[in-house]
Amino acid sequence: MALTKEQIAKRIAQELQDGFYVNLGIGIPTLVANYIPEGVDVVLQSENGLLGMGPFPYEGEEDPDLINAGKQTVTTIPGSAFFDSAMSFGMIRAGKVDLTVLGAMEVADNGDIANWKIPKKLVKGMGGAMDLVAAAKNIIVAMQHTNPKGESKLLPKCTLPITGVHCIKKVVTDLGVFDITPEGFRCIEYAPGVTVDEIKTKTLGRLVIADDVKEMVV
Amino acid sequence: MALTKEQIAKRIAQELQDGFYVNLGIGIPTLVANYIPEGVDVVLQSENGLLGMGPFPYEGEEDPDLINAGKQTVTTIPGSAFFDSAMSFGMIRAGKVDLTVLGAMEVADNGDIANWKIPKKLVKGMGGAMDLVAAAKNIIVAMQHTNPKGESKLLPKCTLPITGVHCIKKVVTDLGVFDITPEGFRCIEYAPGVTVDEIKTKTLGRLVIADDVKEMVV
Amino acid sequence: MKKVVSGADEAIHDIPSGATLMMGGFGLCGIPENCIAAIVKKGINNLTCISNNAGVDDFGIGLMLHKRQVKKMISSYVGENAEFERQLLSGELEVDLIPQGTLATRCMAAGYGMPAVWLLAGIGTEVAEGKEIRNFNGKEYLLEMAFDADFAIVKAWKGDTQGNLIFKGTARNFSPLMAMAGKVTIAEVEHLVPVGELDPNEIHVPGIYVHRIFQGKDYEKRIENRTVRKKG
Amino acid sequence: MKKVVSGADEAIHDIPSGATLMMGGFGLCGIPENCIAAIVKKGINNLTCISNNAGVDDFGIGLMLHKRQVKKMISSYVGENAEFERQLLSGELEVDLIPQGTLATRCMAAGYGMPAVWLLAGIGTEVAEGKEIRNFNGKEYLLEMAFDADFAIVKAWKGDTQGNLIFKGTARNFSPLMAMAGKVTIAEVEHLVPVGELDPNEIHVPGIYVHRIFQGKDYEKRIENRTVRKKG
Repeated sequence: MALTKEQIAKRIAQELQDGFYVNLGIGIPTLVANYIPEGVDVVLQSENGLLGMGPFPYEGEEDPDLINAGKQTVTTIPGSAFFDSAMSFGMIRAGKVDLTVLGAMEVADNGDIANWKIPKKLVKGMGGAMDLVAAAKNIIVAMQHTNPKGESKLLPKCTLPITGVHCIKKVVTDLGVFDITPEGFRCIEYAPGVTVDEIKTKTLGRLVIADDVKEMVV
Repeated sequence: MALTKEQIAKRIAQELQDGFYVNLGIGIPTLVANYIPEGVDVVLQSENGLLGMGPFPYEGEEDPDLINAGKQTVTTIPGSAFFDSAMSFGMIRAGKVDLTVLGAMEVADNGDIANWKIPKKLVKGMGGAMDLVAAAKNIIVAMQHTNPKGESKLLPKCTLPITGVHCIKKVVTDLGVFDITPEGFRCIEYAPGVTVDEIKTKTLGRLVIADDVKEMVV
Repeated sequence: MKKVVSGADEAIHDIPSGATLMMGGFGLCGIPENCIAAIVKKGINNLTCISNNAGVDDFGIGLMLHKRQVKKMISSYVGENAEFERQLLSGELEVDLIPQGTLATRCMAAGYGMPAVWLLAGIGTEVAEGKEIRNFNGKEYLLEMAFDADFAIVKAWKGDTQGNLIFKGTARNFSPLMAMAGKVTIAEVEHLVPVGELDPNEIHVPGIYVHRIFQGKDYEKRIENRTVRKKG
Repeated sequence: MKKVVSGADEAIHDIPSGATLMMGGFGLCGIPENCIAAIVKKGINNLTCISNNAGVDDFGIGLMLHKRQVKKMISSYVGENAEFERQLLSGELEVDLIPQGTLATRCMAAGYGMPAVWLLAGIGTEVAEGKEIRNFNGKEYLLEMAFDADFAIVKAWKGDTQGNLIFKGTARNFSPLMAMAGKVTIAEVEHLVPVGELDPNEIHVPGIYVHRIFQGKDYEKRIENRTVRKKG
């Protein structure tokens, strides 16, 4: 069985290490915050100017002056700090954020990512995505393995306008976990109930199966 | 009679306009703060990170965390703000400071200034002087007309290593007030008791006497 | 030091049609509501707006778009606005989409007197087209120019009569950077206080950068994406 | 998040001889007294110090100079120090004098991930020698490189266990910029408080930039140039 969005988020949460500063993008990445392992202390960065983002507020406690980069109302945890957008992207650019988790439309087997534009349809803009992928030292993509038409999103080359080059380190999809290596996507885990053959069928980019590939624990 | 240092400062204070943000250098420029005309509201900037510098503290009220760029203990006035050194020079560079008053060793008739280094003697460093002269939109030099040997400090060309090029707009010395113009130093005022001939004798750079030259009022 | 003006109408009275405006805010958070209303009322047009977002259909810069006052938007994300989409597709509106950090840093550069900055974002993408690229220490950077805005318009939480500003929460975002970058900077504040009331250690934008300031009123502070959890 | 260390000795324990250090402070104002004492005690040498000033003979970085721990000073003004002068004239000490705003901005560039900046200061002077010059909008600018420091050592007024820092008065100066620029940043603070005690709107340096923090002690806070007026 392919993973649910929540399970993808849960698997990515296993990558978190104590002391990490983490930026979570919109969509599945946002859910990662719900699965931070016990005993692991991470600080969430929101690129609109907040370190120490907490959970969504209780109903009636929303503060219009306190939102995340997805414009959702949020809260802060003790030890948080606010700053302007230049400092926010400054710390991203300077490599101070340990891990960035982003959604994607396409990922190429060389680590390129496309997640901001579909030509001919309306362009909404790249927001902070191009800054994040250009500068973050460790980027994991969280996405479905295939698009709604069933086509692979793990490609030999992005077909959509790219957001950044050679920047993705790891991809977690509903089918498995893939490191980006010089040989292409290296499958190190498959989802429970998913076969390596299914992954091979649904992956268009170069794919290698790790010798010690194993079933994902989520 | 040539002006005293206090009189030079007092004359420069006449250049202050209501609402000016002003940076005063070390030496005679510092004295300008004592002669701000009645009804003229200026804010003093100190490039170590303070807007709204007040007078020296009363004895016993010195705060080691509150100094000016000359490392003197100072106070703040209501409405002051502290900031870091990058923002401080940022506002200088962006032309937000209306007037800068500096001392000088030499000024050339094209507006070059030398005030940071005497070769073969110890070099103490330029501090913020190079930033100020490169960026300030309106710079007045306050200095003695001649050096201790009696040699003119208003020159056709600086002989010392320069601090900045084509940047000085006006010079106030113990002998007079001089605008820097394409024709060189333009004497617009002479000190009480000083003759235009004395100024001519003691000025090595190109000098023109304004048609409406008049005695300084201090 | 006569920076305090009576309100938004006076603050924006001399903004001409065709001006370039920086407008603070992220989404609908921290936007200068009073000034936007006054600009809509004044009816100037052909404006170029540098703002991270373009508001929603009936709030924020969306109100200016609705009146067709905007010729060009320079933003990082504009995806919340049907009227925007219509004008863009019909060719009535130009849009220059740039990465969010680049937008912020090009504002900062202007306020810090830096003519241009070297930035990573967009290398290898269409954003890099036509731009100078240089390798520093093994990484490629784009040369991005400082913005040049006639007016910066921001909303702060607190301000004093000298123009010192303090922002609250994530309503800070681009506003301090823009306040420092404008040739003329206009600040509307939720709380206008006498000089001396703000702690000089806590100022986000020193008054030297602010030319006009006024006590704002009737803030709606609309929430774009209300997200809550249940108690218990 | 285990950033709190026992004191200066632990904070600086792994600084090797030959390291490049940024050290906050302007004159003697806001200098990291505890760390300087620990570095003197540890006896490492061949250090490169990026610091606006070099202390005085018997205080601040002057103490490190006295022990001949410094190979090179990168400063804007060093004129308060006879031992400094002696070592410079004898060739024991290298010194790189750069304009103060350039020093500050090269620190900021490092903390903001910008490899280089275009700055006005020094155009037409010996500071410009060998540097790239470019004309933007009719003015000439020098290309100045971001600093690359192994350690940044600063003193803050207040800090929390997460590393968030707040500075007081003009003791702020270069310290926030350096704190953001160091590969490893060490902060000594006058008041170390639990997380949650500092207002998140008032933080000057967010904890993400700070790797080690400790409660400082026995601050002398020497005044370099005591200037007072008489009462009455």
